Amino acid sequence: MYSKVANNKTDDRSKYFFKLLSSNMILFGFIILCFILGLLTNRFFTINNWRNIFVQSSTTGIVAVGMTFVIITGGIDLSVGSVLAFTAMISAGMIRGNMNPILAIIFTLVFGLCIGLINGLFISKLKMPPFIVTLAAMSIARGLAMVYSGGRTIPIMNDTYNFMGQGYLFKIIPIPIIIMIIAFFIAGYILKYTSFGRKTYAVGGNREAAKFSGIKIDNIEMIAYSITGLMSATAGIVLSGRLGASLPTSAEGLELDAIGAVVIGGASLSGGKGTIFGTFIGVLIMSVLNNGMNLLNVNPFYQQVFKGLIILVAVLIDVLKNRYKNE
Amino acid sequence: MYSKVANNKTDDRSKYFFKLLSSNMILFGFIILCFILGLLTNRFFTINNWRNIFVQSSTTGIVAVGMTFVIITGGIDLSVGSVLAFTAMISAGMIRGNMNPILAIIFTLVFGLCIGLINGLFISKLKMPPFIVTLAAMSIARGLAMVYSGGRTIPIMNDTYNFMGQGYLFKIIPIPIIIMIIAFFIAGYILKYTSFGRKTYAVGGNREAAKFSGIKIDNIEMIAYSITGLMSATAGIVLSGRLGASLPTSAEGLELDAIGAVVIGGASLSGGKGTIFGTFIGVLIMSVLNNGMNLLNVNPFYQQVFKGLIILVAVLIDVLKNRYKNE
Amino acid sequence: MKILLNMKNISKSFSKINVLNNVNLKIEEGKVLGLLGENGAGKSTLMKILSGVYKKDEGIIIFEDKEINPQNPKEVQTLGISIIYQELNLIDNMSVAENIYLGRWPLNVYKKINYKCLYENTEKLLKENNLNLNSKDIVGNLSVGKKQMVEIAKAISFNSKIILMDEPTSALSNDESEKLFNIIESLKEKGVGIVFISHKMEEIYRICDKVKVLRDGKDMGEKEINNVTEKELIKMMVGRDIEDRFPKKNNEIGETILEVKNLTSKKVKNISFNVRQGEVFGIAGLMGAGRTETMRAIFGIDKIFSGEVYLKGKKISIKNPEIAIKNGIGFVPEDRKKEGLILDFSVLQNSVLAILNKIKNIFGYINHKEEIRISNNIIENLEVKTNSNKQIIKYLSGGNQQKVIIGKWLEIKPDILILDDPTRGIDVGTKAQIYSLINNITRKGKSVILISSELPEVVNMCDRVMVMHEGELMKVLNKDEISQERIMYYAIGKKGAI
Amino acid sequence: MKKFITFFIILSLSLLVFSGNSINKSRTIALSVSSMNNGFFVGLEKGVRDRAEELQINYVLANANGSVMKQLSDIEDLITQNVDALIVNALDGDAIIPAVKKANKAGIPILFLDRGANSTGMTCFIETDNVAMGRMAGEYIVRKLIDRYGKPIGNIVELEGLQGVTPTRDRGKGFNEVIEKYPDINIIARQNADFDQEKALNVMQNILQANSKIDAVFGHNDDNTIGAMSAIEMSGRSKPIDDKEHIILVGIDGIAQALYAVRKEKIDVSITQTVLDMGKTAVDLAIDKLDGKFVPPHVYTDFFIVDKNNADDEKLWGNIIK
Ligand SMILES: Nc1ncnc2c1ncn2[C@@H]1O[C@H](COP(=O)(O)OP(=O)(O)OP(=O)(O)O)[C@@H](O)[C@H]1O
Ligand SMILES: Nc1ncnc2c1ncn2[C@@H]1O[C@H](COP(=O)(O)OP(=O)(O)OP(=O)(O)O)[C@@H](O)[C@H]1O
Ligand SMILES: [Mg+2]
Ligand SMILES: [Mg+2]
Repeated sequence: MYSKVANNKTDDRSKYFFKLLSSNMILFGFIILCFILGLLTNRFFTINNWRNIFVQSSTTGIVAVGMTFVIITGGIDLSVGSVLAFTAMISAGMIRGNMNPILAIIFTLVFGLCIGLINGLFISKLKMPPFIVTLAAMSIARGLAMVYSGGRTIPIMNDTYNFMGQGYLFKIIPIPIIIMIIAFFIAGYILKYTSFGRKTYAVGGNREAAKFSGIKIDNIEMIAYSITGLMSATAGIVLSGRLGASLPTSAEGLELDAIGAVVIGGASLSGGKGTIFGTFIGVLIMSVLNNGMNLLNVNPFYQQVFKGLIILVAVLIDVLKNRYKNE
Repeated sequence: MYSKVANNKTDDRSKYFFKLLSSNMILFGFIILCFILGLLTNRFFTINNWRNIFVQSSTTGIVAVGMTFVIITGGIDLSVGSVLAFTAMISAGMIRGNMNPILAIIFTLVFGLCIGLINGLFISKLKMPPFIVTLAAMSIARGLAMVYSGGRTIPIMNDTYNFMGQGYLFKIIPIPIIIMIIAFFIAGYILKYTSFGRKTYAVGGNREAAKFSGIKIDNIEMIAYSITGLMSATAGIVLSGRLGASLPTSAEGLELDAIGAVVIGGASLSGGKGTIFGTFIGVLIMSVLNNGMNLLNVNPFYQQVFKGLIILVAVLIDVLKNRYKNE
Repeated sequence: MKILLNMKNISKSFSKINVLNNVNLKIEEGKVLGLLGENGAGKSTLMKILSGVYKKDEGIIIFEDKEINPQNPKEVQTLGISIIYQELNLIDNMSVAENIYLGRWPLNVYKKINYKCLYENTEKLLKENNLNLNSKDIVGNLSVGKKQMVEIAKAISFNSKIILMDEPTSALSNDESEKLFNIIESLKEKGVGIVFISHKMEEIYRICDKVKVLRDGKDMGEKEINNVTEKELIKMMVGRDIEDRFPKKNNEIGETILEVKNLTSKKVKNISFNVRQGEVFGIAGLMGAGRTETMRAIFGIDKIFSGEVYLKGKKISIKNPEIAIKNGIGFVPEDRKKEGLILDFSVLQNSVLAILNKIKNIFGYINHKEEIRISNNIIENLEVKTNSNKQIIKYLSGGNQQKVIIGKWLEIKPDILILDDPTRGIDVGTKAQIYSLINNITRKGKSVILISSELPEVVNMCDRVMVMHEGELMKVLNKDEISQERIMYYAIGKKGAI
Repeated sequence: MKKFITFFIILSLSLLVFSGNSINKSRTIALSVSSMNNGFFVGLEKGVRDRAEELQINYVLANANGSVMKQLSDIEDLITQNVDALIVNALDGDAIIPAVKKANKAGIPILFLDRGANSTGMTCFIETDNVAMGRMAGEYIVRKLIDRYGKPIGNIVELEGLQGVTPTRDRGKGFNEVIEKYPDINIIARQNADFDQEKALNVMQNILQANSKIDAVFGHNDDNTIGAMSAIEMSGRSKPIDDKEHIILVGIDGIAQALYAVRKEKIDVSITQTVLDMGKTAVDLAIDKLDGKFVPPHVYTDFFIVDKNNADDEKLWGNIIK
């Protein structure tokens, strides 16, 4: 049975929103979370606070964009945090060596892409398990970041470079937000509308069938891991710009946050599923949680407990609703 | 083609060994690794050193036993490290409260099992993604460990309890080794020879088929996660006994080590594959690597780099050989 | 005659779309009931309701005079009803024996699986039913046909009172089907009631006692098989007459387009043949003859160890399917679930998967209008039964899934289209449709390579037939040499002329 | 005869000299460090290594990388290697006790650096008094608040370090001991920032959002304080150091980045430890122990406030290790 044609545009729009909500309960969970936080503290719904939330999402968000591609192919990338630290370290080194900051940024991005490509080569050409390859890469990149820095923080005293983390567009929108939003838009576009995006889903959905349809699985995988490498390097530049320094310990444990965000957003680790919009909500849920608990000055020991519980509940809403639909 | 019947027993045995080697290249990689380390330092092949290696494997090893079950069902358990810390904290609390140590140990094991069971319930009954459930559990259990201890280490001054970590059987074999070996044997037996074990493979191999054959997937999953919880608690007792203290920060990042060991041992994160023997070798590879690099006094920064590289090579041997076999 | 099971007024809808509407079904002791209907008529759904996979919306099921309400497969199994599902449900990493007794392995007193007993039981079961399987083989390494035999053995092993068989023969060759019929006959003697679903009319007449026909989820009534002609049955199913099961061909055969010389791969040795323009080139052989493997090698999926492939006289090296597609070769694979479909994709997304590179612009943007056009085209031309092109393909009936796959390959407009058992699980009406499609292709001077296990299909459709046996080419038969006898003669490995 | 005696004296002297050297050359000192991912630990290690090189002693390093399990394993492996003395920078005072016992049993002297063991059996414990540093930070802030308001009132933020480790506990303890004495000084937010700059930055941003009036921030180490500093700058609430609304920033350790910020007047002070000296002292005491000399059981090393007046001092470890 098909629904009748809507009478007018506003009706249409509200229906669209309703459909979005009901098809995406995680968004619903997110809105409820925000609502509750808004009730608990009037500082929550302020422009300033949301600017904070978005800026604080930027590192995980940018990395999660890359992770979405990899997870849709059915893979995983554990090396993101280490690659972030390593690339940020390299760029800090170049800045210290008085390299032109723009050049340094470009070089760093290319460098991150190459690390991702190497991961992808091992995984697609040598058919090694992504978990192992990226676990090894995680260890290696972190080690190299340590070796390169001697375990020390490298301060970055370059305003152009630090603009990437601390600057503003039109004096109000922080650059990290801009970069994150652009990344989400481009990735969303690619996944939804392009041939590469469709192939990414196909590879994760059914490798054999994708192969029979003339899709070069190897290439798709290599590109997916390269994107993740590139995004890690981007996040590295943003983070080190924000801190005005590169730390060898940057972004430890980021992999779990990023994967978590992607999976909360509805992707499945067995591949073929997931959306950029879902990832975006997943990232925001995490940031809003941290932010809200800071605003409420929740005892730090309990913060972890609440964080776990709320993630559980948010995903539970999603799961129960899908269940209900299928009955 | 079947090999001819061997003439005598020794021949048979050497053939068996050879078959084991060629069917299990990761074992081959492990032996080569040991061989090289033996050449590089004569302290490597001493009883004392191997006792160290095994004791050092015990925590990861015991947890990896549980993880093997979960991974074979196609799941994952990120909460092991936190559950270890939390259960060890509870048992330290009970010891401090002058509870009988045997009772405390039993209670702790049951407690760990229950945490695993709760994970399992969420995953099997509510059909939530294992990654999310155990990520949440990881956060919650760690938080509770912090809350319970107020962020402090709780020393354990009870010889019976600490015997679990520091004691010896016949004055030569450390108890942690005994516990680990027993765990490996029982788990190996279960997976290979019992109906539950084979059902575990069936669930991971093809859920639909398992369901259509009347296998109660829910139960298998619940038991698998309960086993992991139980093993985490066991490892918690061994570790806290070894350290004579429970730390709220114990075993951070253990999940990646344990999963890594299982996957290095040949399991696949998509389920249906993996053996206890493989996991055992996986665990040993990691410990031997750490031990060997310590003995060789490798610069700690480079240790991470080498560790990554060697894991990569070890698994590569396995992968290439399978590839060769299939051509 | 004793009625074992009675389904009354069964109705079922999926997300408001009615799939079964007041259907009745009686299973009698020692009788075989044929269940007929077009693709998507609701046959499998009815069986799945009975086996506890789906829950019925309305109606009652009476089994042995008691009403039952199946909730899960296990419950139904214990009642004594077993089922062979339309799609394979096996654990690839386990042995044949372990699969047959999945979850019901014999245990010794220590709860240890008694493997000796397991393998003995299996050997016995296989022998008794004359099934040619090795109990210790790993199922993942078997061909589809053999896997199907495992499913059959499994269904029998329950010693059930009722066995439901949802297209058990679609992956079997005549030989193996005949074995299954022998098994069914002995089951009948034991008083087992059987439901048998098939799209092959010969089989229905060969084995069934009664037939029940479904059309669009509606009950079209039951007939004694002896009182009804094939034509009448088809009319009940389709609602109209089908003139010719094999439509007339009028193709002109031209130059050689594909030439294969001494091809050797993992599973096949020294294969040489050529395919000409406008020709239907058949490949026949028993299960495991290596027909699929030959085509996999040509399509760039398996590695070619030695030998050459010439396309339009030019030597080409096809390293992967993409190159094959670029060279105008299409391939409808034999295992649709594993190799043909992305189950979570919609009909639309599956339709354009092989043609993505042609409908995107330089930025990789997929032309959405074109997508819609192509998928609607397929739905219309092949009469795919789906509520829209947005429907997720896993919810289509098996036959309709197959139509989408064929449609997807027709859309790349191939010079050579390889069809590996394309009519498996396809209803009579659609089969005729597919045959006309094949004729359409050849009429335009394009070529078709048709792998088939159905001899009538081979005899009627092919211009030449290559017969294979255990990875080797036995004989290429010309048009005037093609006969069922000759094909079988070479297929079982005999040499020389007859 | 005389010649013979001279020859004998020279011979024995040279033997003495050589043997002195060769004693040291055949000696091996091992350092087990809790982690090496922070300037502080890098400084400790450098202090030990430089002194060992100076004395021509073999030197072995193991990095526990934040894991108590690995630290115990490391020490077991070092005992297997028969090192002559162990210097340990313990991750946890209780969890290290079995290692102490093992070293004692093997007869290897075990000295502790910066973080000790909660047991007997330590040959010596060289540390900076964390409680005292926390207290010093508290007193500094109180003094500044009195300067500003004429009496001890104000709102303070405490950014805690990694949960569950000694420095976090002890610094917090010393700090709060002082603050609790002034009922009108409120700790309006106490959040943990894991000794991590990014975390500190995010947490502080949120705290700034929640609180419109903040007078001072105490970071449990310099990373926390630097993160807080960045957050304040980004929020546009950073004021010159002598401004009434300036948020007073105090950190601990004296790492290079903090000294730089002190010079730029972006943070007020860092309480520096004398990290290199700590390492050097540990080696000297280990040698003393091996030579059979007296070694005191507990040695406190120096700490002091670095503000813009002395931030340029080249002898500060933070200016040596960059
Ligand atoms: N799980 C499901 N969700 C939605 N629709 C479904 C589902 N399963 C089946 N259908 C729809 O129900 C109808 C009947 O399907 P069914 O599989 O019973 O057909 P069938 O008679 O077995 O056909 P075939 O001969 O092709 O196997 C089809 O139109 C199909 O699209
Ligand atoms: N993955 C595999 N590993 C090992 N052997 C295999 C594998 N796949 C197929 N085989 C074997 O290869 C042979 C040929 O395969 P297959 O049965 O697909 O040939 P076919 O002629 O296409 O038969 P059909 O299409 O009728 O099933 C068979 O003996 C089969 O058992
Ligand atoms: Mg069907
Ligand atoms: Mg085939």
